[in-house]
Amino acid sequence: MHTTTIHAWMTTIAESVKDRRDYLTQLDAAIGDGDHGVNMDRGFDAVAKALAAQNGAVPPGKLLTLAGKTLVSTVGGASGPLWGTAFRRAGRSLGNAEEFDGRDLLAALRAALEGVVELGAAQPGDKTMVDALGPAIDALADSLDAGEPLERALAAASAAAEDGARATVPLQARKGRASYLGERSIGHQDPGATSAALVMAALQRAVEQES
Amino acid sequence: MHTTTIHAWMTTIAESVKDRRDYLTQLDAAIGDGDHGVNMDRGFDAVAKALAAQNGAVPPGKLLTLAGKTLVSTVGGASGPLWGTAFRRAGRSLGNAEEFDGRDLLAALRAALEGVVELGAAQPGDKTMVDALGPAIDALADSLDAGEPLERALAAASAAAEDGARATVPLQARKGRASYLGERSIGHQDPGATSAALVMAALQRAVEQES
Amino acid sequence: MATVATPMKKLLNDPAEVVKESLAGLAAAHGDLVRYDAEAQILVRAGAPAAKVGLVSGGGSGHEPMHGGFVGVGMLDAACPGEVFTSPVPEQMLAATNAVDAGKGVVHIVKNYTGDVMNFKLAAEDAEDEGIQVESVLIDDDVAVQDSLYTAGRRGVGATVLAEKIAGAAAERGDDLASVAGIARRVNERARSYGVALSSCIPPASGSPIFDLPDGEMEVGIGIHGEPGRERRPLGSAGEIAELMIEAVVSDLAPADGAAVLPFVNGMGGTPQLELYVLYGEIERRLRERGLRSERRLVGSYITSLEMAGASLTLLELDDELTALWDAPVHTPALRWGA
Amino acid sequence: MATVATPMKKLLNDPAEVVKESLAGLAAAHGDLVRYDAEAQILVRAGAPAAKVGLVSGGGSGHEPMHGGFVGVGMLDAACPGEVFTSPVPEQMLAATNAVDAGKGVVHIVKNYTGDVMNFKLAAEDAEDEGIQVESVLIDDDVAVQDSLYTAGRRGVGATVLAEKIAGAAAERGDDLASVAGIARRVNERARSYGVALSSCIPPASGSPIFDLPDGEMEVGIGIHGEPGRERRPLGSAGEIAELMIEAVVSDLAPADGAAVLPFVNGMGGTPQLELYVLYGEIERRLRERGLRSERRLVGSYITSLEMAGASLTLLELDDELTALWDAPVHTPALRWGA
Ligand SMILES: Nc1ncnc2c1ncn2[C@@H]1O[C@H](COP(=O)(O)OP(=O)(O)O)[C@@H](O)[C@H]1O
Ligand SMILES: Nc1ncnc2c1ncn2[C@@H]1O[C@H](COP(=O)(O)OP(=O)(O)O)[C@@H](O)[C@H]1O
Ligand SMILES: [Mg+2]
Ligand SMILES: [Mg+2]
Ligand SMILES: [Mg+2]
Ligand SMILES: [Mg+2]
Repeated sequence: MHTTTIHAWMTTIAESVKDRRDYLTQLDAAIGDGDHGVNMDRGFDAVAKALAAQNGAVPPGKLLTLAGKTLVSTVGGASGPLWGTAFRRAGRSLGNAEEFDGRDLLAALRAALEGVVELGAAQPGDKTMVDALGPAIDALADSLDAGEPLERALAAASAAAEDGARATVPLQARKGRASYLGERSIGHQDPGATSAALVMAALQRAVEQES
Repeated sequence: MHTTTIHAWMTTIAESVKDRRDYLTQLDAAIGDGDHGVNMDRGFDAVAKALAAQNGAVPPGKLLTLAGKTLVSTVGGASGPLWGTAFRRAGRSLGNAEEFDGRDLLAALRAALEGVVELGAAQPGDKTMVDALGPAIDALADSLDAGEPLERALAAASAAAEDGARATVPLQARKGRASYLGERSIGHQDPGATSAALVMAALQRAVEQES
Repeated sequence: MATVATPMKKLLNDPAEVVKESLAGLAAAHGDLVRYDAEAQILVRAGAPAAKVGLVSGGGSGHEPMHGGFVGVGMLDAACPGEVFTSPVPEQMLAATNAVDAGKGVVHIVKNYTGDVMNFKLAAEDAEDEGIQVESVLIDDDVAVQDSLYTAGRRGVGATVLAEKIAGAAAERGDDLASVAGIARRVNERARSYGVALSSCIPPASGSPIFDLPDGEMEVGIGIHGEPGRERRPLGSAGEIAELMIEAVVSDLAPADGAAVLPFVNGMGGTPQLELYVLYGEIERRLRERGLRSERRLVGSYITSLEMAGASLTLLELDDELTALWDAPVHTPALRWGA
Repeated sequence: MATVATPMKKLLNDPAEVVKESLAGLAAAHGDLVRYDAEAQILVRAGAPAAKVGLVSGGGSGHEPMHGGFVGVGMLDAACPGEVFTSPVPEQMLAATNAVDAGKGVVHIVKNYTGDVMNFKLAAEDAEDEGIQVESVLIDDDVAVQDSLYTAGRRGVGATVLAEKIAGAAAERGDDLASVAGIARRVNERARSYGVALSSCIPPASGSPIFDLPDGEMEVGIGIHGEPGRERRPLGSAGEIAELMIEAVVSDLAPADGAAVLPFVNGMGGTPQLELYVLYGEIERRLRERGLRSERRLVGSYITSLEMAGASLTLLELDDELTALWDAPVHTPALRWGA
């Protein structure tokens, strides 16, 4: 996979976040402050523009770092620093290589998750984006270990993220605004986990297009 | 008629204004500021209390004057000074007499209307209480001239006040708050004319009880 | 918790007591500035009546901080608040006039509403019977209402706040009765207002909105009693609303070219400051484009209709004396500078 | 008039521009106090940076007058406002820190929300990389949220206003970085808050209320982002709500017997002053009954959730130094005395 894969990934995220903007905002209105869709849309819109301004020569890792910086400087809220850190760490993990394979991608996603946990200190089950990213990464690892082709592995990862997001519904939030609601946060799907699933689905589609 | 007639009149007004309080307020909300029912209720409630505190010896005219002063000092708004002046003038017209007859009553009501017009400068058709009081007094005069008994004459006066109030619906207000609405005041019944009709109906019932 | 009669979105005890309790709370919070006479239901400037012309205003409640929030040094000496949206009674006005008279006479600032005018008239008569000189100043700055035989005349709105501040400064510096009244009248003559509502408001006594205003619509040419305005229109942008307000007041006021003005952008109670300053920006820019110099300004919710969403513009054409009096120190619960 | 995207009860142009336009309007109205840096989207105290410790705060917009209305003499040197209810980004905070640093270091007043904390953390790291000393003070005074492993910790609410005023006075008198930060932390340690909502609010971006609250119900234990509170209850009377608030803050703060306190009775934006002073009266009386002396107070809508109806109580246990710093002159768009 190359720079073009990252371009495709980011533009696909931007599109699907824009499509689901109001849905994400509604989820956040229920247990947060009703801005998550707007935040993600503003951020990935800026990312798409920033990447479009780059010439093809930029290596994949640097593009991810740029995406992360752009998110930090345009999103704000909790998701800005978290997603920003995630993509910066992923970019650092890919380094300056012109190409990357499934294993590189897995390592990058692991680095991203580590960054999110370092900054936000969320445990699995705290009802955050971590509850979608974690299972997705595990599924990706398992599939690759089982020798499945990358497309299949990413499909599994995307499905796991999707399931992980849905699995946040019965949880009581322990991090972020939703935690202020205590038990009232139970019964609602976490907006950040939901957009994390969108990010993984976009990755799958981006890679499919490539091949 | 005696002091007891005035007592009965005022307490009957107090009761019917309380019953119609919300209705009067709704009428005022449509073309005014939604306080007319509350204003009239507060005022005649105070009048009933003030009169109850008087011993029987007080002549009818003095009771009306007391009612007027009480209205001025408890109602506020436009209706306070207007109704207050009306009853003060009516009281002055009855003077210190122990008794009064239909003609005295007519004269008192005329004095009341004059007071209202002096203070408020409303013309017939301006969509005010004048549009109920005016016709009522004319009807009373006609019936008395026609030699009808007082009860019948007051029934006619009450009906005329009722009709006069209803006839304010198509009018455009030229006085009071409703005039600020210009043409938008058309199509609504004037709250003050409506309570004026209640006052006349109460008079009729009070006199009936007596006889 | 059933102490509230009609369930509603109101923070109060008994709706019938809300005005009295609020006045007591204001006096408790600002005892250094105002004293509450519960029996007369008036707010009086703390301390002995200053040896100066007294300044009294009053009207229905529900417009807070007007008038009670303007009692203090350099503004009102007393305020007589009526029930919500109901003019006070003459007894209150008389008590306030007596409380502040220092032998130099008392100015009544009266907003032009039938009820206010009649009640203040009766009070002024009583005061004069008691040998107190009273000058009544009628405020009627609302250009939404034509002054004609077919109306009760223009309503008194935003100019009231400006007249109370400026005449208050004149009284504080020692002007005599005629001068204080004259300055208040000058403010009224040089000021015009226009208001727009984006929602109605909820009088405590009824507990329900006076009118319904669907999303996407606005009432233009409103007063300050939660009443509908002259006309209902599709909701405009802040820029369009600014243009509407400015056109209405400037065309009527017809200020001199390049005149110094004071735009008073007032929130009706329920409009967030975030939005009010957007409107202010639109207004100041348009005034500049018309060659008017905004040398002073006031932005905030100072004359309100309970929680009504909306705003009004009052434009005052300044002159050097009015500007100096505006800048003079004022220390009241709601307006304070230079002190 | 279709410039407004979603029809709603809002006075604005483009919802996406409302924050920027409002900041520009505020600067236009108060150019003597604040300067708006549109590129960095920050408000900075007018004039050259004073040779003193800088005081910077910021957070999501929609809480006006906080923070922009508190920039000026004796309070904040700069404010970085984010989008409505969204923490600003590190670049804004860094720009503000650079703008106010006079070589004596800069204090960041940070409300305890995940987003605010993370973004200020990144900004502080960048500022230190640039050689600017930064002290971050975390405000977490909301007793509705227990500080436990199971939450993001207490929210920062009303104590923020008091900390900005008092620490601002400390910076103005020349205290060093550690002292200014220490005083801000002392305010936070000695203050507790509790809030109640009678309605939700309408973020401009969505154009509809965050939640529905039927008449006759209230949300207790709310924050300042239009979010639901800890619990929904039948609407209480002003007295019952006052009791609820006082019990919550006093039991947690446990002030000394007969302590001097500052009750800050704050409106959430849509509650009329008429009602707010009813609540103040109920609160001051109850504090007295508990032997607490309300030696200072603040009553008004200073930290809001747009047009939300409701109120919060912040109780600060004073000491002589905090009282003196509270009384020190302040001159900002929203808070002014002694100047
Ligand atoms: N400490 C944390 N660790 C990981 N994710 C978090 C944390 N706090 C919040 N989040 C995620 O951020 C999401 C909310 O993002 P957003 O609404 O954009 O920011 P804010 O909460 O500041 O308004 C939550 O749904 C949750 O998934
Ligand atoms: N100038 C006037 N002359 C006679 N009646 C008037 C005049 N102005 C108002 N009214 C009457 O007063 C009524 C309104 O009374 P009310 O609502 O109690 O006072 P306010 O208008 O001050 O709220 C109107 O419906 C009208 O009948
Ligand atoms: Mg959010
Ligand atoms: Mg009325
Ligand atoms: Mg009225
Ligand atoms: Mg947010």
